[in-house]
Amino acid sequence: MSTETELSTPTMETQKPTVEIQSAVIRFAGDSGDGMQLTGTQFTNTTAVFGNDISTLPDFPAEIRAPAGSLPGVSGFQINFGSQEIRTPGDRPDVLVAMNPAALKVNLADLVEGGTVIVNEDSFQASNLDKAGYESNPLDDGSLEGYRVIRIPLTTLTLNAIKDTGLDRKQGQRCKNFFALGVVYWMYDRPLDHTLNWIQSKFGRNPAVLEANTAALKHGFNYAETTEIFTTHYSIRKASLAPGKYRNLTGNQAIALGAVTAMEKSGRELFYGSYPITPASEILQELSRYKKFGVKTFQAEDEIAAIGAALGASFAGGIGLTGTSGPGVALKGEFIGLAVMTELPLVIVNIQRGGPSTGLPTKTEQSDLFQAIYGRNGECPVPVIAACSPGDCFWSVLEAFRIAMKYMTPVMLLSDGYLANGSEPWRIPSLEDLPDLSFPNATDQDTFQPYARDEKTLSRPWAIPGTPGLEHRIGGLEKQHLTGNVSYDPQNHDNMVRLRAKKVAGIAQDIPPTEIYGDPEGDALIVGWGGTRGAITSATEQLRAKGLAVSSIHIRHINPLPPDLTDIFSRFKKVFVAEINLGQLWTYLRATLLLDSISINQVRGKPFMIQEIMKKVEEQL
Amino acid sequence: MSTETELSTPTMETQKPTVEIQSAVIRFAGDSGDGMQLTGTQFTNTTAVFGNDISTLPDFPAEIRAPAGSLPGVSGFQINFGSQEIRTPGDRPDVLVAMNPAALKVNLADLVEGGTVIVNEDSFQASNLDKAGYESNPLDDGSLEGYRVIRIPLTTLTLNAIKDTGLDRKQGQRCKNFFALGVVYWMYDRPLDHTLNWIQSKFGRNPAVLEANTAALKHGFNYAETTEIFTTHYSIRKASLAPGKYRNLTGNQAIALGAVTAMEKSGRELFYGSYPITPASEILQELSRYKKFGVKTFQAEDEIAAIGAALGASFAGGIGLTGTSGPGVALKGEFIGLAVMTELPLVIVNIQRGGPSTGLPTKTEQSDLFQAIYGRNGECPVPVIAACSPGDCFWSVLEAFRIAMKYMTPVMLLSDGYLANGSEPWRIPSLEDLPDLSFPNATDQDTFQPYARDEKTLSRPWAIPGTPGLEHRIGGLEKQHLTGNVSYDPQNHDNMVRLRAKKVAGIAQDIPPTEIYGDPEGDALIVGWGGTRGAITSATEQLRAKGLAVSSIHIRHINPLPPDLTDIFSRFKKVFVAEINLGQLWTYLRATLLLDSISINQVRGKPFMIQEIMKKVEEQL
Amino acid sequence: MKLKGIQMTANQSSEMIDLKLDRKDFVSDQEVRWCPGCGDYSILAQMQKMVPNLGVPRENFVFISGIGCSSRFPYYMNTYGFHSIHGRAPAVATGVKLANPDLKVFVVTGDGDGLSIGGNHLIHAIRRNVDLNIILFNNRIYGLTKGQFSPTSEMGKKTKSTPYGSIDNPINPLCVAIAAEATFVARAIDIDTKHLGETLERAANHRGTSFVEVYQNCNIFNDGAFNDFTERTKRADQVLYLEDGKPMRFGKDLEKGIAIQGFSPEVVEIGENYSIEDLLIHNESLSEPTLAYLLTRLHFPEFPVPVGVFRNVEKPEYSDLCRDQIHAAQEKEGKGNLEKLLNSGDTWTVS
Amino acid sequence: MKLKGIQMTANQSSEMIDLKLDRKDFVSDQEVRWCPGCGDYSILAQMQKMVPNLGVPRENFVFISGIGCSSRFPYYMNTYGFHSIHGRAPAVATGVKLANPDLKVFVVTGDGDGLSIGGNHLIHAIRRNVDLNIILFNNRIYGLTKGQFSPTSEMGKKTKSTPYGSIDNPINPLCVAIAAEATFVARAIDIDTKHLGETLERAANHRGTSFVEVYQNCNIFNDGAFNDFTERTKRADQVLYLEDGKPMRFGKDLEKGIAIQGFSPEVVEIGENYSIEDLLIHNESLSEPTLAYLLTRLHFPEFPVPVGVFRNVEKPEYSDLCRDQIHAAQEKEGKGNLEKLLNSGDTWTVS
Ligand SMILES: Cc1ncc(C[n+]2csc(CCOP(=O)(O)OP(=O)(O)O)c2C)c(N)n1
Ligand SMILES: Cc1ncc(C[n+]2csc(CCOP(=O)(O)OP(=O)(O)O)c2C)c(N)n1
Ligand code: SF4
Ligand code: SF4
Ligand SMILES: [Mg+2]
Ligand SMILES: [Mg+2]
Repeated sequence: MSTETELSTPTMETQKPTVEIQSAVIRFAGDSGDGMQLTGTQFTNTTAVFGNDISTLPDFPAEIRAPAGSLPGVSGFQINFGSQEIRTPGDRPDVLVAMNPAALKVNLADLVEGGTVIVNEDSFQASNLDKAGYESNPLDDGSLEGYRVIRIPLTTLTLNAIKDTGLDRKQGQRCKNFFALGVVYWMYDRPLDHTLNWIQSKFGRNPAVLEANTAALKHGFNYAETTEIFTTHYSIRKASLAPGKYRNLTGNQAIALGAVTAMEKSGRELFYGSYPITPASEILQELSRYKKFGVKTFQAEDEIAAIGAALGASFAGGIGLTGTSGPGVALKGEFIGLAVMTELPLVIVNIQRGGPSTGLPTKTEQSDLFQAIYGRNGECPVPVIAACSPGDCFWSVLEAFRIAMKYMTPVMLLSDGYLANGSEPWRIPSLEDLPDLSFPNATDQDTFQPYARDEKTLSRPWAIPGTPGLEHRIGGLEKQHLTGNVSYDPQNHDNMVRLRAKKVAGIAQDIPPTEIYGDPEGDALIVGWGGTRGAITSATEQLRAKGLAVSSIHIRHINPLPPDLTDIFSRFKKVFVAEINLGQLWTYLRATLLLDSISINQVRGKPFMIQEIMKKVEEQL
Repeated sequence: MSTETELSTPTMETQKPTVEIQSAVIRFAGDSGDGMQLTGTQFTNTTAVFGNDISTLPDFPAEIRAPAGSLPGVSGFQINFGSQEIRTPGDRPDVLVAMNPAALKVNLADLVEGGTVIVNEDSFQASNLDKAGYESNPLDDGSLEGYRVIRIPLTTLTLNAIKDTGLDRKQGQRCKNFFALGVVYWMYDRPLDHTLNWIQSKFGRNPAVLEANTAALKHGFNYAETTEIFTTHYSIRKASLAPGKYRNLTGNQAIALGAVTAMEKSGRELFYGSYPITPASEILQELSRYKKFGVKTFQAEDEIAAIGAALGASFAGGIGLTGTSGPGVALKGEFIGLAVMTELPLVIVNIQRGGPSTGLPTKTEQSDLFQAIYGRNGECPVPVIAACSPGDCFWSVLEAFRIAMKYMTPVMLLSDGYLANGSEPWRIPSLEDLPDLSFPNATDQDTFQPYARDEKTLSRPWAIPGTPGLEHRIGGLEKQHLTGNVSYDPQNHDNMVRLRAKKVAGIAQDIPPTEIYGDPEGDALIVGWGGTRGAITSATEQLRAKGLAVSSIHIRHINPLPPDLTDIFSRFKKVFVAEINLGQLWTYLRATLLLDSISINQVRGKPFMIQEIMKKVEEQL
Repeated sequence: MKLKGIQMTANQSSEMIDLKLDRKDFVSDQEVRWCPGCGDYSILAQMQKMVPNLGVPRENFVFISGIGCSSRFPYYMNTYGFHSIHGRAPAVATGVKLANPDLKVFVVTGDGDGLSIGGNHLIHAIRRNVDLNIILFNNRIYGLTKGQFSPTSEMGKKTKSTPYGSIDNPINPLCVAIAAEATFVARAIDIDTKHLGETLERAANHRGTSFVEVYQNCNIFNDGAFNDFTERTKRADQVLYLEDGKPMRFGKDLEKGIAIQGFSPEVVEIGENYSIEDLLIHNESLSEPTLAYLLTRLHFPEFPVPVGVFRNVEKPEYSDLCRDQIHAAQEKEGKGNLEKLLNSGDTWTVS
Repeated sequence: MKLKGIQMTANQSSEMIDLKLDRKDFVSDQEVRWCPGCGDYSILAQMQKMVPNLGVPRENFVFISGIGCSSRFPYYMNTYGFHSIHGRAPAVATGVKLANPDLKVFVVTGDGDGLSIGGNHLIHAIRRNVDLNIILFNNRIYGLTKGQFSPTSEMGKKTKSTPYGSIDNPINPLCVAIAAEATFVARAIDIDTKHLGETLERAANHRGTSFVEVYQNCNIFNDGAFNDFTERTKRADQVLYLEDGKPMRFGKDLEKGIAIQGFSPEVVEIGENYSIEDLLIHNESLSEPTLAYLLTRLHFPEFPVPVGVFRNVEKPEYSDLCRDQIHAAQEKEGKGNLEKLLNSGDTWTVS
């Protein structure tokens, strides 16, 4: 830590009273240039290490940097943290930190009634108000009545705090997010050391910036402690998470970790072919850092080449992985078909975002389910699974590889923008807890037939180039059963189409019984998939707390579906299917199980609010 | 006609007795180099002009030219013709013309019991038998017992017939298909003049070939008349088709004609962007001949560019059309999404073929229905319609353009390999019978808003570049209601997603009541879509003839579905859905209407046999 | 096939008319959303300033783009515009131009959009010589997706997706354009505004595909990528302004030049050993593009960076050829008659 | 980034060992299904004859293709093979090579497969210098889809899809390869079998992407496309066989040659006005490709058609770079440890 600073490190023993609460939701919002994602991440990590359960939701604009002060330029980061299980980033923030008028304008409506707004008073001058479309200053015109408004001249105070560091005004101003963070740390009784360490390691080579950020953070904390604005601060006990070692992970980080794990557990080299696209790019960026593991990453010229190279790598004996979002999957369909025909292991990750077309590229959505299940020419069955929380992305990618290798098939893994960027504490598994990944390795020259099948899994053998005596040719034309030669025989085609379908349907044998949250029977069952699990479970919990006979299940295996669903559905009077689209799982369940259910849906580029789900269910009970 | 020939043109008054029959099915089969497609087409046209109803099924190999004499090199052409309504190319041929052993081997199993085989005796020597995998000569080893076998030394006779024309043996041999055609013309009492005229116009500039083909045809006819092999020939009366002028059309020709018609009836220029692919290439080839109509055809660098250019043309005020088959559609998904977001009129034709992947490129299948309805990222509704006979392709493309322009939307039109290459007599409509195609043309500068909507259709206005004062920008990002500006507003997105869905759902208002073949209620309803109509209707007819209470309907509008389906289904005890895939419409009807029905399916790259459908229905009644 | 020469089109003849348009007529009502300091602003400004000079009515302009920071360009031009999908703008633009050859069609693309996912469409538009004005904003980075390397990024470059340095050999956009038989190829620099404006104008006046690479600074993810030669003080010594028919000279006092030895260009000082006569003379309109190709191979810092028009030749334009073919068919065969068409082929009547 | 020189790989060092493979070891059990007389047969025969010379064990060969008549090639080679999808073979091959750099990877493609739908993948594989041997069968037509024009078809060509003649300017595959920074570029003729075999062998021995265009007759849909210069009797006068370090001579008695005037090549007669010393000397390994580029511009019938190796230079190979980067990281940082990785970052323990 910088020795030049003369500030004393604040201790946790402050003078003001502390009120204990169970959880809180904070949203940091400001201009894209204000560093809100960084601020949010710092708060998250501090809170995670402190021991609370957390869930986060970053929310950033599609433009790199919209004009400063404009509404489209607002960037936000929400965190829900508490001493009990936290499953969503929170419906509505208790505290809104608004660095400028635009941030206030965009976010105020979400704040709980009576919530706290912390604003950077300095930024509420005419030009900014104008850019945000305010006709008068909301700090003065009474429009914030009903909220607790804390006006802090953040810019001025920050500039004061850093005046000895040698930074000029422009550079100095940039530290105001740390000042704000200091204030919020005080409010929630968080230690500063995690962030101080981070500043140290990040800016170690730039002493002036190091010192300035350190000073801003500490001054912020001290300002809150000293001034009269704040009377109490809040403490939130550590959460009672399952014992173990934890770290905080976003969904995309989890996918990268899971993929490296799959490589280590299968002994096959990981090849990641990808083309940058929001919100999947971080997977490429993460994996490209794991050179020492021997991970090969390939930034291809487009999504087609990305999956093509991954499939080539699988043919050559690696495990091919390709990640993208919906528009990228649109380009990969033809290659997925080839992977189905050639029966090679391949995992395709779709980090769903708002569609159709370019849609809302930085927002979350669950509207690529149809595409995942049905979006190819011909009878082209592909197993589909969906991750349900940031940390679960790790387990899902392992499961995807397990299926891909055991059944020799491409597998589609669905995540979404919310999971990808959101984070939660993740219990680090020990290596022994991880499944081994096995595959039907062809070795015997004498008996080898490229399209002979394992009796149980129906998978064909994987014969890897470089193996003497197993030379063979595959491709996209229909294959003759056993030999794998090209065959135009009508009956063979009919057989092969059914065999491929049967192989994928047979994966159901591996699916564990569906876990039911709540009682195994009742008045209503809420069904979900993907990133909505937290919201659905919380809604169920709260509905049950009201005395309603509601349970919920979350479907991870989408194709094939778990075999026990029909049985479960039959035990509930009504079934609700909640999802962020116009009812795609709902439709699919009708199609596959003839299930008559009620769709709960919204397509606003945002996760569900718990209240939304509750309301829809209550209306119909 | 050549004056040098000394043969007399055979007259229709032959000496042998004539037996009148109602219909017959003939299959011409030979090596790819034997000209079987040409032979079949000649027979078809002669028969069509003669006045029978007909239906044809060409069937050719995926290889350009597999090794001469090999099984994969066999090319076939089947025609069903009769004096009553003919709806399919026939389940099984009554007569098989086999030009070599391979053709016999591949096709014999399809022949009706007791059917006639006409073989080119000359080709049954060791080398050819070997290539076809015969261990002994089937003409001699008794394996053709149960058939009427007519052995003709076609090669020898043809060489005799053409010896005065100056052609050498190799060239001369090529005429043997005309000799065979002459024989079959005699058998079915057909006039030669249509084919003679054709030979004349085709080979007019090459007198030796002209004369040789003419001679071969006439000699064939005379041979049949003269020799003792044939005792009777058959006559089939003219069919009682609806009055009008007719021509014979394949499905792909019909699409081209329909597209030109759409252009003339809408007053908008037709732009066809495509990339060659089986079985859609003929549409490009046909349309490229219509320069004098002002049709613009663009052979793009790939399917993506093809649809991109078509969409660009639509933006610029033309009517964009793009055609391909399943693997091509796989590449067009992203652009279809853009068309949905920009709400421009565009028709995408998919001539379905055997899948998945490259699959069986020259065979027919109906397995791209899922892709058509669901195969895009995001909530991306696209109207889907399907043509149900070769001639209906004309009407379907008109309907597709009608919807595309009225509702400002991309439309997917499904055809298949069977419709594309098969043909039937088509009643030529008079211009007045054709619908006018209208569209919401933006003209008024003062009120123009790019995303304002017509109240009834919900379509936005088409503002065409070059129009002063209507300058505006569109694209793939979510649009603000009315203004069309980019909008990241959550609620606007939800609204727009629902508006687009509602617009497409609203097309149902235009769908006429579903026609029921048979009674409006009963024990069983067979439901079909696309190219299976003929087989389903015939099966229904024959089941009814057996006294079963079976009816059938055929769905042309697939998204949205006709509004009266649920009502119709409720009037039948059982509903069957027959299709050439693993049950895609069946699944879709479950999903949309919660319909519990029975799937009849096969995936053999071939149309249904009437018997197949009948058997499946009877089993369950 | 007979290829007709280039025709006077509606656009070209209207150049005579003063349409009284000026820069602000081309400023749309949309707020510009690039990062402050981004090189894109300057290109936009030059474009808005230049287009009124073309004598084309505003409603005949269409700007088409793919996806990327640069591809948001059409929103800011008060013309018809289409922000399409990633890499595919040349395809959309080809359709627009073929459907209505009277439109003045611009394509705005980036180094990722145009050379990575869209490389093939670019090449094919160029080889067909469709009358498009393609402006490729080359910032040697993926801006919109926040900083991955692009096909023009230097080997060894550390970016978000290559923390150990890129191992991909970069591609030279102008080489590719020339290999695709481009009829007009040029290069300009975002901050050299006057030259940029002139280059854009010359490109716009070329009938056929014109391809302009603009070095554009992305001050967020690849700041200063071109500073070594684009900074005002360095330009004279590090940039070679190509001028048709003129010897290739550069330097503050034009004291240096490019000479050639066999196929190897070299930088020479004019003075004792070399005179102006020894220098290469630029010739834009050589029918064979070898000289233009050679110029694209002058790499900084061994050579100054050539900017300006590398190649500018006349060849039949695609939408003209398409239209001509239709007219020729109509002249020869008569205009199409639908009734006749429907009734063509072998027909028979049932009564 | 440090780029290591080209390494001796398993393949290269095994060249010393005689694996006792011969032609028939590379003939698969699949019946060859091209039209009788198709030029593809000859290329297949030369390939089967050549590969045993490479000293590579049979199981290390992989043939990858797209879709087209030519793309059925892998079925006939008794090696590992992948008949992928249209245009995408270079992408698949790149994945194969990266996953296992010891494999000897061939890409077989056609003028449609490689230059139309697949043009971009081709360029990007070439610019990365992935060790692929790309053989492009150029028959100037789409064979498999029965006769539409291709990107190499001549302007004005009448085909099934252009009954009034094509209006598309053809593309020159070698120009495109060179523009994509190719390290090895060659051309051969299907029926000039000896030269074809030699060219394929040189290509196969190049580490990095080698790109060979083979003029291939499609006797069904474009018969005789190259007859004017490929027929045995015409070759001496109409074909220029490039030989490294040698003057460019041709003609029955080598009486003609190629000289250069400025940037314009010309055909000269050796004799009174010109001597052999005046002729251009071929040099495959110039680091700048301008000469190779110029040679690709020699068009028949003004010039003889150059065949042989146009360019052959050494540059770091992609899969080597990829492997080296991994090794360097492992040397510097130690091999990856999964347990450590999972436990990295900020962690805390709940007990
Ligand atoms: C099919 C598809 N793949 C990927 C993306 C993500 N994407 C958007 S822009 C872009 C690259 C932008 O780079 P460039 O073209 O150089 O433009 P710049 O932002 O630098 O101006 C990428 C990869 C996308 N929108 N669509
Ligand atoms: C996505 C897709 N589009 C189109 C096709 C149809 N197709 C197959 S091969 C081919 C072109 C073949 O031409 P070329 O590459 O020159 O090979 P050739 O047959 O001449 O050897 C086309 C268009 C396809 N198989 N897949
Ligand atoms: S990210 Fe770079 S290219 Fe994009 S707007 Fe910002 S400065 Fe410009
Ligand atoms: S169509 Fe042409 S290229 Fe294809 S196999 Fe036949 S001759 Fe060869
Ligand atoms: Mg860029
Ligand atoms: Mg070809």
